[in-house]
Amino acid sequence: MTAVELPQTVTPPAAPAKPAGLFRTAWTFPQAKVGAALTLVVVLIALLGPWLGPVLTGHTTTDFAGKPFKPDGIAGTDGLGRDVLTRFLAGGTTLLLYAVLATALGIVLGALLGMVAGYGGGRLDSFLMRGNDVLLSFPQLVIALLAIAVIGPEGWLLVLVIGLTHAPRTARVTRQATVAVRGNDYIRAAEMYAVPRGQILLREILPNITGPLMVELGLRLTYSIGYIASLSFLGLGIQPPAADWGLMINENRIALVVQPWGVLLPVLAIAALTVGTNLVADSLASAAAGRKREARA
Amino acid sequence: MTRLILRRLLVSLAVLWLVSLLVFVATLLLPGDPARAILGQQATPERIAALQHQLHLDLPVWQRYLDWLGGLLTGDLGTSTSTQGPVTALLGDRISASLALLILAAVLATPLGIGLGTWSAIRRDRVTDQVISGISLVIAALPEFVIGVALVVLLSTTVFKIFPSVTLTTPGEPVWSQPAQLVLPVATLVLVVTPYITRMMRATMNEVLDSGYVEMARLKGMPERLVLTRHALPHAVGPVAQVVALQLAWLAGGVVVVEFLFRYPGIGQALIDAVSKRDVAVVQAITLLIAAVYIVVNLLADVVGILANPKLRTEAGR
Amino acid sequence: MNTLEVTDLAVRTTDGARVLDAVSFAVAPGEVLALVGESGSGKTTAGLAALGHFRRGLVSAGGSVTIRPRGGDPVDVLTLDVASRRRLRGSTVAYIPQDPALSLNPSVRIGVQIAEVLETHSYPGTVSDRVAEVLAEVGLPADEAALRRYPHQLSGGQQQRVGIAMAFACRPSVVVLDEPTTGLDVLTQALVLKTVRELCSEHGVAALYITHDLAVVAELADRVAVMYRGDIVESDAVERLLRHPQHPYTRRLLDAVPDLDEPGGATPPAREPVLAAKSVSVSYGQNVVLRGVDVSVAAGECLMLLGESGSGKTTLSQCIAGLTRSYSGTVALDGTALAPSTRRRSDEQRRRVQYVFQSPFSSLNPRKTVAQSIEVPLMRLTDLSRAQRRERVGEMLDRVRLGRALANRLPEQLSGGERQRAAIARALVTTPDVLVCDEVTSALDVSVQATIVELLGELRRELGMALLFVTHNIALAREVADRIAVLRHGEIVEVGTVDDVLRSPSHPYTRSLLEATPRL
Amino acid sequence: MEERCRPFTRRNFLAVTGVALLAAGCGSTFTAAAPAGPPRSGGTLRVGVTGGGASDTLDPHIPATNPDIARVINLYEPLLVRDHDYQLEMLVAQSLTSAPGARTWTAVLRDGVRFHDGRAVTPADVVATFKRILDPKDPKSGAAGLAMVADVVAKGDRAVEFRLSTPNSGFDDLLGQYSLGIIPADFDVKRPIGTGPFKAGSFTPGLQSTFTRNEHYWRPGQPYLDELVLINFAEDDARINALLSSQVDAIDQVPVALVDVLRSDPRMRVLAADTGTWLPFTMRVDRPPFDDVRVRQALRLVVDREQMINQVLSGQGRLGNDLYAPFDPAYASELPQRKQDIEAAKKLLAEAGHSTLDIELVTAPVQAGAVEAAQVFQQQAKAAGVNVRIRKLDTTTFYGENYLKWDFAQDFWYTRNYLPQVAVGSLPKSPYNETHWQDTEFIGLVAQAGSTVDPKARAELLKKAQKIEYERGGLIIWGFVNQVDAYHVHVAGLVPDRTGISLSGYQFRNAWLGTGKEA
Repeated sequence: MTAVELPQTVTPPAAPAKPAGLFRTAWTFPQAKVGAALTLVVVLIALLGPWLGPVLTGHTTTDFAGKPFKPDGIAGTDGLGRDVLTRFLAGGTTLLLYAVLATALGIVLGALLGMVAGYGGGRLDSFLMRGNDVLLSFPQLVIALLAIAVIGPEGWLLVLVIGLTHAPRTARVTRQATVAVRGNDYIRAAEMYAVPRGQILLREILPNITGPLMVELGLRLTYSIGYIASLSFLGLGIQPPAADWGLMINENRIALVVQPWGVLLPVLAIAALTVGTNLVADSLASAAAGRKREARA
Repeated sequence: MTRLILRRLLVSLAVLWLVSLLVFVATLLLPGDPARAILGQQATPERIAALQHQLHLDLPVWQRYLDWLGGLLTGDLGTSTSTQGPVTALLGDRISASLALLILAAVLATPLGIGLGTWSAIRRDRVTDQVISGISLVIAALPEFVIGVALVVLLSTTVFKIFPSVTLTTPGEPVWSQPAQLVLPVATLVLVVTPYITRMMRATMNEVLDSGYVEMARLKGMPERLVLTRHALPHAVGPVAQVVALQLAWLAGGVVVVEFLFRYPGIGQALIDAVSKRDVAVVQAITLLIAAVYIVVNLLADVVGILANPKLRTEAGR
Repeated sequence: MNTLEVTDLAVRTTDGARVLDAVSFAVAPGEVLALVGESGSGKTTAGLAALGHFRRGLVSAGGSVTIRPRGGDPVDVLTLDVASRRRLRGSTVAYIPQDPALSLNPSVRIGVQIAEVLETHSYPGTVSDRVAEVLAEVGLPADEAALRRYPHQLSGGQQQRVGIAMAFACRPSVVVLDEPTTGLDVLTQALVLKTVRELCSEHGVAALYITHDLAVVAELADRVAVMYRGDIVESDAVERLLRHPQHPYTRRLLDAVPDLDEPGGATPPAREPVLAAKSVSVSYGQNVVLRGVDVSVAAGECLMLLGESGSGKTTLSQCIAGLTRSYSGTVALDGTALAPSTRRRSDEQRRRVQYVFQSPFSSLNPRKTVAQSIEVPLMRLTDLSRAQRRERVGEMLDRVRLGRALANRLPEQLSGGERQRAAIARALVTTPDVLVCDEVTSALDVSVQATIVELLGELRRELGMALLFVTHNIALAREVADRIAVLRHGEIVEVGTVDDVLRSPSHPYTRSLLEATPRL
Repeated sequence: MEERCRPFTRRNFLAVTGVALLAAGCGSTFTAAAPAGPPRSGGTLRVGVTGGGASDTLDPHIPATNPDIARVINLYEPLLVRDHDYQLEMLVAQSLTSAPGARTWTAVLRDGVRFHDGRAVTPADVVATFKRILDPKDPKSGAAGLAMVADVVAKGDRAVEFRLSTPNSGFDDLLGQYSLGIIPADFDVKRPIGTGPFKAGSFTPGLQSTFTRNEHYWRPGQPYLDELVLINFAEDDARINALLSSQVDAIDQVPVALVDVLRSDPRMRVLAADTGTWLPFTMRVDRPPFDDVRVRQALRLVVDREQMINQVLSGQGRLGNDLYAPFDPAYASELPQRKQDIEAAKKLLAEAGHSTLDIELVTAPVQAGAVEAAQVFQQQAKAAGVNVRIRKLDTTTFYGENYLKWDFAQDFWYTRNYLPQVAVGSLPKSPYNETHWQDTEFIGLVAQAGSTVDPKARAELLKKAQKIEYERGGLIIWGFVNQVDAYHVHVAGLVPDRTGISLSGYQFRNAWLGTGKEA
């Protein structure tokens, strides 16, 4: 039986070493561009705001610019007559910082927990997952309130509680992704070569679950921003007299009829930020799903 | 199948017990002595001792837990340090008020979400689908209070002045005696939950519509309407029930912010007051209540999931 | 007069890529036309076009599909509007799906799913009688209990028969069968083909049989049309096409089909077994998978481990490779027993026993280049320096005829065959003494299958390693193996040289397997 | 029917069905005419009142929170009271005359004044009233001010004689307090009976109380209203929104920063009045670091009073000079107006050994502007190196068991003349001495002033007493608040009131409802 030479199915042209990365594919989706733009604008405001504010308005966040709730000046004054625009420009930094820290804590802890449970399997898996169920039976906000009730509204507590309550949710997603990957033969091949478990986790499994992890990162960031801003809005997050978007909304909503800017500016900023990060997360999800469908075809 | 459901029930009970343990321990482990935190400036030694006694802080830990758990089961949720009265009195009709909000939101959001999701799945990749998906993607990202404030600005204080943005109840009368007050809180909750149900329904329906048996049904010449009702929809019930349950449970958390925003006299507002007054007994009770709602709703979703799946339904007692 | 006539059918994707290009074929009543082609040749798209159905992302770009139903005037399906196309489907033109498990609605009883077709096309007679009648025709029990069962309570073969019953319920004029037997084992496949054959000739139904397996075509079809990348390159009566293939592609396909009757190569002299498994048994909970299996392979020799799915052949191969947690009995390498789990074996033992997995799509880490994947065993099991390893990998790539150019490519950029070659390169880079191949060809197209089998043969002779070739396809016996061991429900029922087993099989199960395997 | 045009009583809403009607609103351009002509009787007036909490009470003699005061003024009537222009006006008493030497005062009861249950007021009831107020075991809030009353004796069927231990020419002023309502001898708090224009209806502490018209009221034709409803509001925005959404007809204490919010709505009327109401910061002179007079004086120098009035009251207020009772003729206006002086404050603090100072200021929304004042003070104190931590409580906790025990907190007082205010808040036995002020020289001066009849001599003594408080008192009084209330245009009969008590001194007997609102 000799194989007759036929026009060989030409192997695909030499594609670049790395195929379009997750981000490049995600970038092709329209919502990624919109999302990135929105997020960028708000992040710039949050980071540059504190220096830009006094330069632009000539007021600091605490001095008195005029009579309370007066719409004069660019964005008018708040309940104590402080300049709304300056406080708005300075109001994003802590929110952004706490959100990013909480997300990082949640993702790292969650990914580790998820991978160990997913790859470990058996008793370890069911033990971790049962523990997870207990943590998941609380809305994140309620656990945060419980902690604040006992310790009091502290900055570090916000980051810790929101971060820790992210972990079980991220763990569940990571575990699902890990279990899907663990079924592949290249994992069993690595086991056959007695590659240490730690290396299998980091070298073989982690690179293959970056898709779902990125999506999870985008989602957790969106939720972190939402929860921290909500806690400040409830008066239990960042405390007065600090300038913070969530707090400003609560302080100024009494004079909504006459001086809406104290509420509208922070509301628009938080909305833009959460929508922005969510759009980016969604485009990452479509990219990750897209790539996976391709691989399976 | 009944054994499957029984086992799921046991798991829920175990989780609920673990949750109660977690709530109790959380308040112990965390640093800071509640009595001193409450008394603050005026913490003279004898006042602390008196308050500690009142909060049973002087008993050994496990005994306090058993007392607390015992109280829980018999409906005595301990005494609130701020009102000196029993917690149950404080919660009383607030629970029915919050339940009313939850049920109204669920009754509106679920069919709306499922309808929009199915409609955009059927119209896949056409204008309606893109519009619905786009909007639900944007709204899903917004935190509850942003949506709430937007509604207040739109419908209550600035653009239109139609609905009250504050709930005022004459005591003794249920909240829904003045329905105009419920419109904005319920609208906010519906807007918070519907996007998730819509997106999940759309994803499930897309998956079902791409399935082999739907293609087979079409190739058998069945009209599209029959294909949808007999083959496609039954399969979407299981997963969607899960999401709807998850969202309703999530509502239990979201209600806290909405009640604060609209001054709605429910357990959410009571929780915020209790937290700002550091009234730990009330916080424990409400946290546990919300967690219980969370677990029960998840249990119901799983049961619906099992019933909707014929394989599990037919396996007697596996 | 032909019942189904497809002329110059053209189909392209929504963004313009060409899928089918001027495809023409015809089927007379009672005749079976086989549409043969490899995956991606567009045969399924052509088949579905007969029902006027185009999957998501495909759109018809010309040509006509005329159907002349029994006692009805001919009609071009592509010109019909949606409603009238729908009336045709299931009554005049029927479709039998490839994977019955996916196509039957798991939450609807089978009786109802069959009755649906009749009700939709307002069948004149009493529906329940016709349902019972057609079930009997396909050899399924038609009693009340059977009708009330759910798809998951039936075996693969039974589910496929329900599919066939659904198709023939309204006595269609044309039936399109889309590779109905791929998922089934050889015995069930033979029964299903016989049923389809009888029903078509009995009711004068024109059948369009889509498949990639030429052997099946010889058994079933009257005429054959060979499809290659969207075109029909050749179509003729079965006997003429099989004996005098005109088009080079057809010839290539025919050559790739393993031939059972051709005399094999010389059998090497019996030598000391390098690998011997003694009374190996494995059970998960109460179901026993392996019952005291004894098998051995000598250096340079290839033993084919033959068995249906569920016979325990993969479990046995994994015991040898050390991937199962625990088993009783021993696996000895040159006499010394190996620890059950690979982690407790020595590097040397791990180096000497290598394993190639079934699916090329999941055996290579998608995020590592081919070179990086092949280098892993070298790093773990040998102490070669980086440069030596790099050289060894390059050498191995040439050896499996992949070429060094593909070294830093990702698996996604390679075809199925190339990926399997890379996997083989990884297994052989440490020059093992024993190579275990678990169904390495079953996921590949017939033509690619041949190249892999040929490669393994060359490497075995050249490197002199022992080869344990695990498969369910007995036809490959002559191509690759010296001896065959037949495994059934965890027991070796027969062992012997290829000639002995193929010519005079001693065990009845082997005999039935041989008869059921279609031959050219 | 646009919900906003007319208030949404439950009955109207049930008559209206369907959301469409809700949406068909009439714009806010509806110009409502103020009711004119003779007062019409009938209708229910719903009033939103600030503060209040679980400790609310119907007891006539211990009103603390605003809702308590509003209830007491409408249920009970003292012998005499300060009217809208802060002049003394006879109520249950026809006349009050003092014998020469101001040691015995005789009050003649007005004819025709009857209790809610119809019984006429007798001298015995008056004696019983004062016996309850001065009860040594449970002294009521008015007791301290009437310490000099030795005996109250009924004289005939229409007169009552007050025999004082020491002569007091200002006794009529001391009797003119709203917390001295006349009650029947057999009074029981659970079934409150008084001579006020309204009878008690339902009462839920911390939430709401309702009252019905007293048909036996001695003033002809009054009160015009059938029913009065007082609703508690702890949060400012809830009160404002309740008015804007017409769930109440009038509210007291509009946060001055929101005056424009209400002026921008044509359906609303704003009622502003210069008053003697003041919102002091109270420092306990017996607790460190405030026990050092230099610290107290330093903190008094830290406050920028002009800025406080602008930022907290949006300009609606008058400068304070750490002294109360601005309308009292004996007010020590000659003392120099204290101004912010950060350097001097730092010097004093350094001398006292506190170059940097950490203190906790306890605040609560007891009165409009209270919490804002605390936040502005926090900001102003930073300049002097004083770090103020604000602990915001709700009104129930603020007035809970720790009220009057906070080291550094706030409080609110209505207009009073000097001596009655000292009696209630600056003497060791005063019921509300937040600063625990106990200065022997000060007490001596006040006692002496109390018994000097000659007004000029007494004024001299009071000025010396005020100088002591000015130099080492525990109160920081930065200003006097213009009382601002608001009500729907269809409410009539409310006039500005200088006593500082909102909504024309909570005297709803004059209020009536114009055409805009049906019963």
